[in-house]
Amino acid sequence: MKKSKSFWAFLILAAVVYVVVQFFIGSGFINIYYSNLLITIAINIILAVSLHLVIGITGQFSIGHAGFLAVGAYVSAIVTMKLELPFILAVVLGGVIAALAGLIVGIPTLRLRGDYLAIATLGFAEIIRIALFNIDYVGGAAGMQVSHLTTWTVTFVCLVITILVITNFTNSRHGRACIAVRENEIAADAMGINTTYYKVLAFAIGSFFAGIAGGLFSHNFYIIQPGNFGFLKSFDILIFVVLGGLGSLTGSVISAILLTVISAFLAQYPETRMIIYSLVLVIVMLYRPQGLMGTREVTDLFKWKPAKGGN
Amino acid sequence: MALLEVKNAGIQFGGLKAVSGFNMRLNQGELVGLIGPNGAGKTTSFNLLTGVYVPTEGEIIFNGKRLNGLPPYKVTQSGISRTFQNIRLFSELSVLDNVKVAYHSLAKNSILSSIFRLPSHFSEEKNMEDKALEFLKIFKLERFKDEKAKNLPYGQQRRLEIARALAAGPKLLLLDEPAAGMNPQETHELMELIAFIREQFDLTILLIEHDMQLVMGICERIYVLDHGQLIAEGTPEVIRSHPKVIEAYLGEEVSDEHA
Amino acid sequence: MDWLQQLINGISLGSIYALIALGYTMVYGIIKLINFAHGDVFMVGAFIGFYAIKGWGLGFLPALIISMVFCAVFGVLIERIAYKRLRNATRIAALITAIGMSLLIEYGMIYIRGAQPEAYPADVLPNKAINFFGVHINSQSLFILLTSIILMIILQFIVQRTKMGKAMRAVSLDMDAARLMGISVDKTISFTFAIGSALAGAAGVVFGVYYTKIEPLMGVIPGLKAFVAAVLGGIGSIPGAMVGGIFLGVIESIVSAAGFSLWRDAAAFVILILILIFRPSGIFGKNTREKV
Amino acid sequence: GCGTGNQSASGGGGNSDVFKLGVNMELSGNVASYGESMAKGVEMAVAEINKAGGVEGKKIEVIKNDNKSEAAEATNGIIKLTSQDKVNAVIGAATSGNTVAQAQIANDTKTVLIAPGGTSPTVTVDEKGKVREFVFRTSFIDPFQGTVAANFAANNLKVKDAAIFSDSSSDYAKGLSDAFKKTFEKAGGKIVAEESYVGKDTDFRATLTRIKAKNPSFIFIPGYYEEVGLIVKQARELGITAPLMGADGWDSPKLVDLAGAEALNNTYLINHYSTEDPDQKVQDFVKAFKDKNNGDAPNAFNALGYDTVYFLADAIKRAGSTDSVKIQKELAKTKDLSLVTGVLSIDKNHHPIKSATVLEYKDGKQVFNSKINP
Amino acid sequence: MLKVNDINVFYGNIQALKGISLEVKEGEIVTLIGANGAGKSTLLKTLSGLQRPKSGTIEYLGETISTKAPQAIVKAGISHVPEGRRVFSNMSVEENLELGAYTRKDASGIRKDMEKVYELFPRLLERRKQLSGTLSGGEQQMLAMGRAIMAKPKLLLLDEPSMGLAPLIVKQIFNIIEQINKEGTTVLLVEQNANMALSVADRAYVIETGRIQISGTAAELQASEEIKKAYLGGH
Ligand SMILES: Nc1ncnc2c1ncn2[C@@H]1O[C@H](COP(=O)(O)OP(=O)(O)OP(=O)(O)O)[C@@H](O)[C@H]1O
Ligand SMILES: Nc1ncnc2c1ncn2[C@@H]1O[C@H](COP(=O)(O)OP(=O)(O)OP(=O)(O)O)[C@@H](O)[C@H]1O
Ligand SMILES: [Mg+2]
Ligand SMILES: [Mg+2]
Repeated sequence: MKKSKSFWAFLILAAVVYVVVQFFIGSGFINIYYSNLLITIAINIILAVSLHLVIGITGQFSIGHAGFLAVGAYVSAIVTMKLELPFILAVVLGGVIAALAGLIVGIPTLRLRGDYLAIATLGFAEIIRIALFNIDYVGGAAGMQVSHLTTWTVTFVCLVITILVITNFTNSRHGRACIAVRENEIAADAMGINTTYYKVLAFAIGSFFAGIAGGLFSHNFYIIQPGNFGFLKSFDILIFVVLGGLGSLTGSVISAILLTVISAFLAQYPETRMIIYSLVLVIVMLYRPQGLMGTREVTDLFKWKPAKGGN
Repeated sequence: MALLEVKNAGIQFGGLKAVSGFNMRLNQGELVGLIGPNGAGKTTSFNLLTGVYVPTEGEIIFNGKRLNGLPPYKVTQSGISRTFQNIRLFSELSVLDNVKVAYHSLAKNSILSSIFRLPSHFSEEKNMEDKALEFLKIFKLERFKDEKAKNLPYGQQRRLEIARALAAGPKLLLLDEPAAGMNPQETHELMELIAFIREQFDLTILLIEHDMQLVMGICERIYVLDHGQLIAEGTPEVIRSHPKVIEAYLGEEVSDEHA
Repeated sequence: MDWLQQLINGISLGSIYALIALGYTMVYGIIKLINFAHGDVFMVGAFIGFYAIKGWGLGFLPALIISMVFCAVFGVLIERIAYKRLRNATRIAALITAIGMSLLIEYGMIYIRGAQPEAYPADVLPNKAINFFGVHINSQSLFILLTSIILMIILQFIVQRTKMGKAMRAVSLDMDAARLMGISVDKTISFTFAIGSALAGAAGVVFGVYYTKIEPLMGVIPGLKAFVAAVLGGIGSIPGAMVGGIFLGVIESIVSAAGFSLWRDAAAFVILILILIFRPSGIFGKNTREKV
Repeated sequence: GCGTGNQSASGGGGNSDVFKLGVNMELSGNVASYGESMAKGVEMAVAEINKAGGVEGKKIEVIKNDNKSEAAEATNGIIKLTSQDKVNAVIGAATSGNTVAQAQIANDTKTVLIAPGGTSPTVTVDEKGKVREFVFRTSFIDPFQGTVAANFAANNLKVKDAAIFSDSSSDYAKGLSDAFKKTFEKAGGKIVAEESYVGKDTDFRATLTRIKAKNPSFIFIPGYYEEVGLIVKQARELGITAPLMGADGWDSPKLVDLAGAEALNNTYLINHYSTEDPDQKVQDFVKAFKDKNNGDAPNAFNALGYDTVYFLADAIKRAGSTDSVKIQKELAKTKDLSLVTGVLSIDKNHHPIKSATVLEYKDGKQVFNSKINP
Repeated sequence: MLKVNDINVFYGNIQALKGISLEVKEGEIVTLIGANGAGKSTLLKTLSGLQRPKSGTIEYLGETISTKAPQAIVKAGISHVPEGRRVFSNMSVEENLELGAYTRKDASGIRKDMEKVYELFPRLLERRKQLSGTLSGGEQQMLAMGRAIMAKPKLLLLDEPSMGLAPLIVKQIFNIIEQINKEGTTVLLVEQNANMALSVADRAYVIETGRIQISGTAAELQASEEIKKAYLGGH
């Protein structure tokens, strides 16, 4: 029952955040720069949370998430720009096709483990990127020009849905099955859990939301090119998840926010930007290898804890 | 009718015949031991029974159903569950959640019901929680229920693993060296626990163990493997004095050593 | 005759991958870390060699040695600073650190000297085209192939036969148990990084001589390819790295030769994935399925 | 990060005493070396102009933004420059895609955006054929160079068959090769092989071997010097002796280092200018650049970045104001402006009209071959 | 020979050893018994340098070793056979034995000791070239002990050598322990199997949740009712 209480708390909090931000945007208090930054942050959170489900919850070491972002971005761009269908439909279709791509990628590769899985997922993402590169219909290297349709409202709704779905999934027997796979695949199997099914499922759900993020992404930035979805992009998403703390959803959210803001802030110092960014990365990992939040959630911090067991 | 029937089962790894021509019959409600020297193929035969390995020969019939080639999770769902020689708990999960996981395949609510938080989600979750707590009580683990499994003392971890295996609702329970790393006193308590759960849950139990006190003390029948082959089968008395078993496994003076 | 030419093209490309992959595989073998910074050590090696040749007017061999020594020290430093603390952390934390180090080296280099490329002088090594029934074999490519084969043999010898090699293998299998044998784990890991990085440095110089162009981001793609090569061959295996590298080079050449040069990298990845699916630990890798 | 305080009041507005020039370039990431080169040119020009008193009595202040060679970051960058830094104009980016990513915002916020390198026609004209009012560029557009190359091959070199080997990862090369193909075929030539490579590659031997098998008597290689240098070298090593030709992407002193002087014999390139050009403007630029960069000669990207600032400064001067609407009007009217990279006029599509120079490499030196007017 | 004075050992915040003191004299077999998680393995790890005591000292042959690195401790003559055997699974039996002698330089001495190990464990001779990961549990235990003997230790630390082994093998292992001891090696033996351990040991310590509870000669402990009840499963 406590779960459902936090569910409503979350919804109310989300509504409040939305109303406040919307008010500030409407009143011009938040200018286009900040509202755009908010949208970018929200998209990054969606990406982080979707990968969190795959890596943090299910323990599948996927480092090719940008591939699904690309699928979502391109599919949705095709839907609005070529088929001239509504934006919302485009975003949803982007997610659905990305989820399909997730299935296609996941079924053969999720038999692999650890680093082998990592390199295979990275390979798949590269294959997707190279394919886009070679398809003239979507503009090849030059990319596709996309109308600006992404709004704060749509992005925020998508963000809330993503977090809700993934939290609800995680806090259910299905999510527990995924965690069991992460903790010990052999034992999970022996407990009657169809491990392949759950791995692929988590992968597909993760890809779905990456695809949603893709739709929002492409309609926020005027042009998409295959080059934007290389492995460095995948690493960026991976970094959100790991830096936040593997297994902690709020951790991924926090680190997605922090890193997006830091990165935006550093853009004006081009000479040292990447040096600072990489130093932050290395130093955080050296001094907090478990990530900012470890496996805990922010909500845990507020819970009264019996005196037992420190951190 | 036998609950489990293994006919001529075997498996080969490369050139090595880890188990071959293995025959076994377990009747409903029996408590049977499986012993043999290290590397004899005991754990491997458990792996054959539970679908971790697919037998390269022979067949396994459980409850009238052929198990060959079924993946482990289906074997578990059809009523065989196990513990592992090297403990395999979900170490980051709480003790309670460890047991809840085992209920997974007994619950019915769909993914969508969980995502949309439909009533069936709540009722199934509640049901799982209640049952899991019941189990923890039986195993005297309820005071640890929110502790991470990895923080439990070793002996409790072994118990939790058995609790978890039971929660999956098996008819046949396979225990792989449940007493390993326990001192004689703890082993003794474990024996009582095994006897108790057999009664309570109407189980059939097959266990691997090197601790002869335990094996001889509670098993009704014993199978002995050596080099992947069955060398003896019978009651503890028969096994204790079986020359082949003494030669391969027990060593000379075991019969006159009393604890 | 074309296919023969293409095969030769592929082998010389592959030998460079192999040279980088050897270091990758060694480091991975011992601490199971995908050392993304390896490609950047390769880049640094290329630049050191360049400055040695162009700035100090040294010949190929001294430049090679200077670069190898520098990279060895550099590699050890990276390990000491960034990876050592993380030995007991999760693999993924170490991976992120490696990504961070990689970016740091790349952009540190750009900060120091800018992003523009540099060209190795053309006359470092004799470059005679040997014409063999219409097939052009570049004397340099023969040289590269030879270098990587020799280095592979030396490495294989070190790892399999010497005491240090045994210590390396022991550390890679079980660090604590290795300590109990009286092996200094830190020294052994440093030694491995030194060798792996020296190899990367050598690859950098050889690359510079063969391909002329070097730039601060030059390590990214070859680094990734070399990693793919190492995985193809079975990561951790020294002959595997060699075979994986050559194999990858030849595949890329064949795909390009067939007119699909734009799909070349995709083809490489497809083959990688297929191999992983059917031989999950690569061509030479041991199948280390967890024993239940 | 930056506080969300209300900066709109203090952010500079229209009439401060500096002219804020945003530079939204590829300063890290894949094509950082091009963006960096252009930024270098921009800064050099700005320093000169400031030394001479600035524009309309205002010093130019450069505010750089790194777009990481990514379109999304380019959009974020121009949003930041226009809404946070309140720049008066923006220069960027090196590639067409990253310029397109900024174009809409520039237009919406009525901020002049000039691309030193975005050579695709779509930079200044949107997909519906409408001119983006506030967007300009300094370099000539792709089709023009492709046409020039084809005509040169067909008329001057009198070749009948040609191969194209282009950089598929850049829309620049794609635009050039399309135009080349069209013109060359119209002139009665035959394209015997069309191959491409991926930017950042280093080994082109496999594809070159394929091209060699077709035995073309001319190879057109639109692309950037970083790869072209290696392509030329490897082509010669494989025994390809046919004349090779490229466009302004070739221009860099590094090309000679990369390919080797000998390999470059019998190759041609189209360029905005030649560092060998005795023209005073050019020589001053080359000298000044060398002084600043310990002897390194400028490449085409440096020159384009440099010219872009003068292109802008000229319009400001004519407008007599730093008001961006006025600047925009004057930019559009630019005619026969003499710059390092040639004499520039702007047409109704905001495409620059510039004459092109065909140069030939002889023993590592660019030698003037012919001048081609649009 | 070995003197442990009041050591405290922590894993992060968890204190595993709380003021442990004990002594091992030259030529003895001393056994350490206690339940799971009592801290037996931790104590051995601390002795061999894998774990550092936060306070307290360890003296060995009159020298303080509690600050030394494991390799120095091995050189000084302490060999540790860790819990769970920890053989180098991808290496052959022979290579494992060679690694045991890693700190030694006397090639002929090493060869002689190798022969001695093969004599003690003829099974290992048969399997010289086999990868040790494919050995059975008992064989691995023999290998682990053989590997430790290769370091020519004066003091051998054994952590639960009987764990998971068949009764026959357990007996063999204990015979070998006695034999090694007779040949002059001092042994500190950690065991769950208290019956067996006490039957070969001279003296024993009982350790409970990080503290020494009882100590005495093996015979005394074997006779104690309390011990019988708690550790020997007497009923
Ligand atoms: N996956 C595998 N690949 C290769 N060989 C295997 C594999 N699994 C088991 N074996 C081999 O099969 C034989 C039987 O092993 P198993 O683990 O069944 O022994 P066991 O009887 O359980 O011994 P113990 O009492 O020591 O646990 C051993 O020789 C083992 O090395
Ligand atoms: N690496 C570790 N990190 C944290 N705690 C540890 C670690 N190793 C051991 N402990 C804890 O220290 C205590 C002592 O453990 P130790 O392994 O020394 O016990 P033991 O007596 O050897 O038990 P066993 O019979 O199970 O081998 C236990 O509470 C254990 O949980
Ligand atoms: Mg077993
Ligand atoms: Mg222990």
